[in-house]
Amino acid sequence: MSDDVILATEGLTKEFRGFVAVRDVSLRVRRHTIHALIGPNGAGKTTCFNLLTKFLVPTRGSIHYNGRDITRAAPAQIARMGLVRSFQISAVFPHLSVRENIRVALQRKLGTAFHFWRSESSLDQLNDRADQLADEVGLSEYHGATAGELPYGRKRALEIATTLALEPEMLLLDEPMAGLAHGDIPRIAELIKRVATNRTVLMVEHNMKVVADISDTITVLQRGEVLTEGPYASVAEDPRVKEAYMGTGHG
Amino acid sequence: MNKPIALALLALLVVAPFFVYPSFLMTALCFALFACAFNLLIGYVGLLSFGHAAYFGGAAYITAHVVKVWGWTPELGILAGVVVAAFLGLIFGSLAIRRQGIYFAMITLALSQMLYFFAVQAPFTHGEDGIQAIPRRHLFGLIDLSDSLTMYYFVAVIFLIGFAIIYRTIHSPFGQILKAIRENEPRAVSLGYDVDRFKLMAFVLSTALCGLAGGTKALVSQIASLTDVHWAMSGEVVLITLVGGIGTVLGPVVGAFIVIAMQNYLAEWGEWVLVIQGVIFVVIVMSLRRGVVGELVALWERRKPSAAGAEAKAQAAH
Amino acid sequence: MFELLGISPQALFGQLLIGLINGAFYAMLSLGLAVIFGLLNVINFAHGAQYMMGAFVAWFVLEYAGVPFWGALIVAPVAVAIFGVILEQVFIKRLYHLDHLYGLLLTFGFVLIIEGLFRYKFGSSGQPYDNPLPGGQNLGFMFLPNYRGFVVVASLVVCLGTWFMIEKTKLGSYLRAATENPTLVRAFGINVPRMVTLTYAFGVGLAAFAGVLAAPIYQVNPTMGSNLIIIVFAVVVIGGMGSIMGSIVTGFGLGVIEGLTKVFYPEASSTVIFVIMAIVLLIRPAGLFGTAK
Amino acid sequence: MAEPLLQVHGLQAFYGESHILHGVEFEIRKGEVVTLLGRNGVGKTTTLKSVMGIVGHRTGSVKFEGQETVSLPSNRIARLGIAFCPEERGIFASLNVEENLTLPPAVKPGGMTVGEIFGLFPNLQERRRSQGTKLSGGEQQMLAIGRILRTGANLLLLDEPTEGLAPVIVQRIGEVLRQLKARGFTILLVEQNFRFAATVADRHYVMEDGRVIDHLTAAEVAGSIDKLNEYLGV
Amino acid sequence: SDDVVKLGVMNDQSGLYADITGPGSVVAARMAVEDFGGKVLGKPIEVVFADHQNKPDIGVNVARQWIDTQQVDAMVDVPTSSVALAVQEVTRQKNRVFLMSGPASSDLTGKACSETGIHWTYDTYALANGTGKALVKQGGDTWFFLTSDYAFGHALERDTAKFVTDGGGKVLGVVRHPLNTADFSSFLLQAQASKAKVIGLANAGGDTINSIKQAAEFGVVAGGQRLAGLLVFINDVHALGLKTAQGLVVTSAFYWDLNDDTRAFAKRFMEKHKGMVPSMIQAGVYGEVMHYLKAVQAAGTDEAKAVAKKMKELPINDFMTKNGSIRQDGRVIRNMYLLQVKKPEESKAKYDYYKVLATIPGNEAFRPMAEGGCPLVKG
Ligand SMILES: Nc1ncnc2c1ncn2[C@@H]1O[C@H](COP(=O)(O)OP(=O)(O)OP(=O)(O)O)[C@@H](O)[C@H]1O
Ligand SMILES: Nc1ncnc2c1ncn2[C@@H]1O[C@H](COP(=O)(O)OP(=O)(O)OP(=O)(O)O)[C@@H](O)[C@H]1O
Ligand SMILES: [Mg+2]
Ligand SMILES: [Mg+2]
Repeated sequence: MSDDVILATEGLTKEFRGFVAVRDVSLRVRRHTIHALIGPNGAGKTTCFNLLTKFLVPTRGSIHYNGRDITRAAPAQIARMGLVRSFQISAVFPHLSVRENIRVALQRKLGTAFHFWRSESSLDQLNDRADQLADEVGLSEYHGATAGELPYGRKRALEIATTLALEPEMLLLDEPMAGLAHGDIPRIAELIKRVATNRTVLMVEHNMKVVADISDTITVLQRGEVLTEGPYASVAEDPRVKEAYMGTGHG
Repeated sequence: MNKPIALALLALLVVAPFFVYPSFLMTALCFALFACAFNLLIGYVGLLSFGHAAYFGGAAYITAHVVKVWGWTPELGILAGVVVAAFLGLIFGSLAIRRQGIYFAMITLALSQMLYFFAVQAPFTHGEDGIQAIPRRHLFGLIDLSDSLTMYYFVAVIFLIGFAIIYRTIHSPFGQILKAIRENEPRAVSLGYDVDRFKLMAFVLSTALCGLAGGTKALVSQIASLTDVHWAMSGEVVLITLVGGIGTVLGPVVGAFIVIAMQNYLAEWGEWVLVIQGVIFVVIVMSLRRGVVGELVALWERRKPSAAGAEAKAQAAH
Repeated sequence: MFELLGISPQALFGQLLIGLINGAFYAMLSLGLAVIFGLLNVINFAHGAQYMMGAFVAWFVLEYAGVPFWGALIVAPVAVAIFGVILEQVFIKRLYHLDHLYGLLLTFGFVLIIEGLFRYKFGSSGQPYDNPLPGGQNLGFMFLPNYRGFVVVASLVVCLGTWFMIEKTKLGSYLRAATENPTLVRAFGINVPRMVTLTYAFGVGLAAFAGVLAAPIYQVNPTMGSNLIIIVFAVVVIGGMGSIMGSIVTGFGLGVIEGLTKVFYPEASSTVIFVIMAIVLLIRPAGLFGTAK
Repeated sequence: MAEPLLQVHGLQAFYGESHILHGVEFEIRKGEVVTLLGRNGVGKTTTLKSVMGIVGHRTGSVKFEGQETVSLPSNRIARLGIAFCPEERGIFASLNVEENLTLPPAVKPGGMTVGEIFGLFPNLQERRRSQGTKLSGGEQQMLAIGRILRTGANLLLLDEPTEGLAPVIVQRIGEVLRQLKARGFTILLVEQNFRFAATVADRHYVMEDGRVIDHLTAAEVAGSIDKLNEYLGV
Repeated sequence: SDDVVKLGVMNDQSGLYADITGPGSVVAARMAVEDFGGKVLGKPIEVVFADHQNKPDIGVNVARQWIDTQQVDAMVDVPTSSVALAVQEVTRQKNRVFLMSGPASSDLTGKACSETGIHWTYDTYALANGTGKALVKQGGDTWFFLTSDYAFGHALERDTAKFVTDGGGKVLGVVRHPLNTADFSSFLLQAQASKAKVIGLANAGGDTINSIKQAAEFGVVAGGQRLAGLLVFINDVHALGLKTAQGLVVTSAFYWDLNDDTRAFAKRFMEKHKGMVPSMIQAGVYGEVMHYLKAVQAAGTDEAKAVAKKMKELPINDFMTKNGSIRQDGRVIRNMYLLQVKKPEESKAKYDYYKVLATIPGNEAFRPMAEGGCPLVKG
């Protein structure tokens, strides 16, 4: 089971006017694992990420998701296929309440999104599920709060809750810990670990502690190419990784 | 909008023609509906269309033509107007929604100018003359609309229908998504919503309702002319909405009555009407951005908390 | 001699030249709009009105102060620019923190006021303005009025000058940076507010300059601006707000295209630009030179 | 003991309605590296912005080299010799890397040369011609820091400079800061990454709800880790 | 109807035609009322006015409100054919007299004629006829038309072309320009290329002025071609300046400097109206109001049909119309004049702009009633 691959790329390459940001990357993300993408700045992580989430079109190579070729699919399309991304800067609907935020995501499954003749109250059926999700990410006391006014860390949590509402098979997280205060980091890390039990997570992250704690597999990129891949222990020991990424006195 | 207010307004609508010159009321109602439709777009999707005259005037021409030349009954005539306006909206909309904010405004403006020039040249619109002396005929072939009181109630009903549609749209699942899109578009995309389709849908809804207003207006004033498709008309609907209050349910209606009344009573002032309208634009944009209704609501909200709180606010203000 | 749809090559050449001349006005106006929009994020709806004011000032100073055209070419833009500074300081400035659309609405209000007042004062049948460069050159394929020739040259100079200033100088990079993030640029020690004011003044001055150039050709008339401005909007959309060069090239280009339509299918000459706009939007939503935002 | 370069006293700051800083107090002496620590949203960034004069509205006293700046516009403040590197980096899309680097005008002599800066951040040299925002997150961060080293300002306000940087680069930044310190620059640093902060700073101020609630010297840090974790909510 | 006789002067108070109609027409109407004695059948005479901004919809609204709420007895002037056609419908519906001086369209006494509608001053047919026929007679036998591309322009072009060809002339080409075109250079280039002797301007207002102005710029007249403005007023010539307008040939019902009567009227008018010369339309307003009042007096009522009938019986004689008459279809018959704009050096005094090329007798100037297709005219 643990060996079946949910997301696979073949010779993925992205060039920007001659400059190769990602070169010939072949990833294998196994189902129900947390897969971290690390590497020095400018290694091509975000680009890679954007290729997977269709915010960029690859110059060469292919992407397969659950065996289906999604190389040319549109962002909204893959989202509907259960492959959902989170944003580097927290992405919530600031003037909606926490509950409404989550409902927006839940609503899609109702299939009434285009029903302008139907009453709003037809959405109340979603409230319980929404609150439940909010509780899951530790927003129990914030159900009614306006998203914009939440502290940064909470926004992150809300964003993840909203993402979960889509019941995605796979989550793509770009630097989920970026800008989080020390206090919040363990909570969010914990959260990610929890949601990953029956899902797959691919994340870009610089915080080595987090990466060490929660990721099953780590792929190290450098200058757009895969430097090495494996569990934290082995990767961390790799001298090239030390030299290129972690530097001395780390790990 | 709470019940008592709604009922009061309804009552007002019923008795009004016995106190006010009906043609004025009818015109005002048409523009009120026009503005509400426009407000659906700017107030709830955050798209400022500067070319809504195209759908209003376009429908006016169509209704005028089918009723006058083809002898259709009024309700069918208006329906034709609505359909054409919606169709126009579909075409123009699918072009315009590719861009946001100011670009959107300019594109809609330019597209509507295209229609304007078409109207100037197309034979069936009779260029400068416009389509004149449009008969009102019999509603469903039965009720004679040439009597101005009957016509008034016909217009009132149409207005209510349009208004109801808009109100419901705002408070529907669809409306929720629109809100979300306005708040954070990329996020909406990443949640799997094809935002362009939602915007287009809203756009077409809005234009269709403009068509409803335009078609009705053609029968009210019994003339469809270039004024209805000219960009100044697009500006006027913006003004109306701005005066009443963008994003408020009743704002456009109030705005319409204010602006139309102004135009009626300042008519002989000629170009001063423009100047005054301009001044109103400036004043509202500078200091009353919420519009009449918006400001009233805000006042109301401020009253609600305890008098002490209100005082404190007053203090803070000084 | 071979003929193209009944037009001799010579005639065609003449028409191209004419188109270029009209393009000059589109270019200057859309350029001003682009510069203002760039830094202030305000679509200056009053641009047409300010173009009209330029023409009127020129007429006015000639009528009442005997200032000739060449003087007006300086005086009018400066005068209108000063007017622009006042508008910016008193009104526009207060809207920067708001949605751009308010800027559009405000300036739209200005149009109504300015046009209304000018109509009231001067009526709309227009004022005569004598051609400062009468006569012309017989180019064989056409008779080119000296003045029209001058217009093309003058506007080319102005346009390219502006382009150079913005794309190639330090001041330009301040402008471009402030366009994106004024607060930060200011925090680097640059007096952004003044820069903004001057930019608006410059853009407005550009419009007025175009107005002065227009005075001898078209009659000086309160509505001369609003008839033009919407076409200029279309030009800007086609060119793509992004680039200065975009607005220049598009301006001249569309002038030519419009000119040709006037020959082959005159009825469409007023719509052709909007048709092109629609097509461009279909293919390149961000405009020909624009960078998608 | 050098005289204070920056004295902040009773600093209050507002974003429109919302009151963010409630009387912040701290001071920095010439040549010091000082950090502001604290959870998200306590007002660290706002403090920097208020010093720079780019918050909505502020009151209290901010003295730089003895001169009161609280009533000055930010461009004047910058000219006094204060430079700011924002949290969100603020790289300009319409300028290429080099233009970005040379944008801020030199306000005082003694700034680094473009060459030196490229020396510090080789990535930038490679990509000097490409559009500023096309850089990777980290590269942008480097650019944002490098940019203000040119101006010769003697007080640098750095908001989370190591954010999103690979450990190696973080170390490099650490070295840079030490070099700058050696060159006599004074640095006010906002950091989430306490491990990093500890390696470079002389003193730390801890913030909570728009106030400075504690102050530690580098020496005291070791002894009060628990208290710090408490503050930072670990 | 009620105890005042109310005249509603509706025209363009601020727009393109404000100078040739506008306040001046109101002045003319008031002069007429004054000269008549201010009272008719013992009832006071009142003049109200409004601005229709050249928009038919506004015109209709004003007309309706005037009649519904102010009991106006007669509409006066109403320039721009589009508005006049719309108002004609209202006055027909509500049975009011319609005294047209401003509008041009000959349809007003043709397809759209009305029992109570009097078309006083001029019409497109007369203009086309005068200019077209006369110029061909004078050797201008090859034409090129600059036509404003909408109903009015087409009509003007069609009518004129007819006279040109009837007179043995030839139409070498036509270019249709959109309404409100700013730049005519490319059209003028085509006109020049056509080598036609006469360039007919089948357009109005700003379009006419711009085309004339730019024609001068491109040396059209200097190049030996002639410009024929089909709808040009003395105020336009004033706005253009003689240097630009010289040589232009126009047809008009009135010129202030024709004879002592016209000069006398012009003098009085200018005193009352900021020293502006009366246009033919303003002069016409005076005449039609005066004639209307006479008719009311004679008919002993202000009921529209009766008054209109009376107006058609009484002969017209005033400073501008010598023994003119009103036809059954509402068309006023009077002499028209073919005028040419003087060269700057020929002009002695202010407003000394025209020399008279020919006088066109009324019976030739206007369209024969039979051809108009007015329903009121029974074989
Ligand atoms: N749109 C673009 N055009 C040109 N070059 C680009 C573009 N986007 C990224 N690059 C370049 O590609 C390389 C990889 O960028 P990317 O953002 O993927 O790096 P990263 O691994 O995310 O680094 P970081 O950890 O700093 O975010 C960088 O050198 C960057 O300059
Ligand atoms: N532009 C703004 N308008 C209104 N409130 C704001 C604005 N910027 C920040 N705030 C609020 O001010 C408070 C302090 O923000 P600030 O960015 O200074 O915190 P911080 O300590 O820098 O947090 P972080 O570690 O996330 O940078 C927060 O509650 C934040 O929500
Ligand atoms: Mg990245
Ligand atoms: Mg911060």
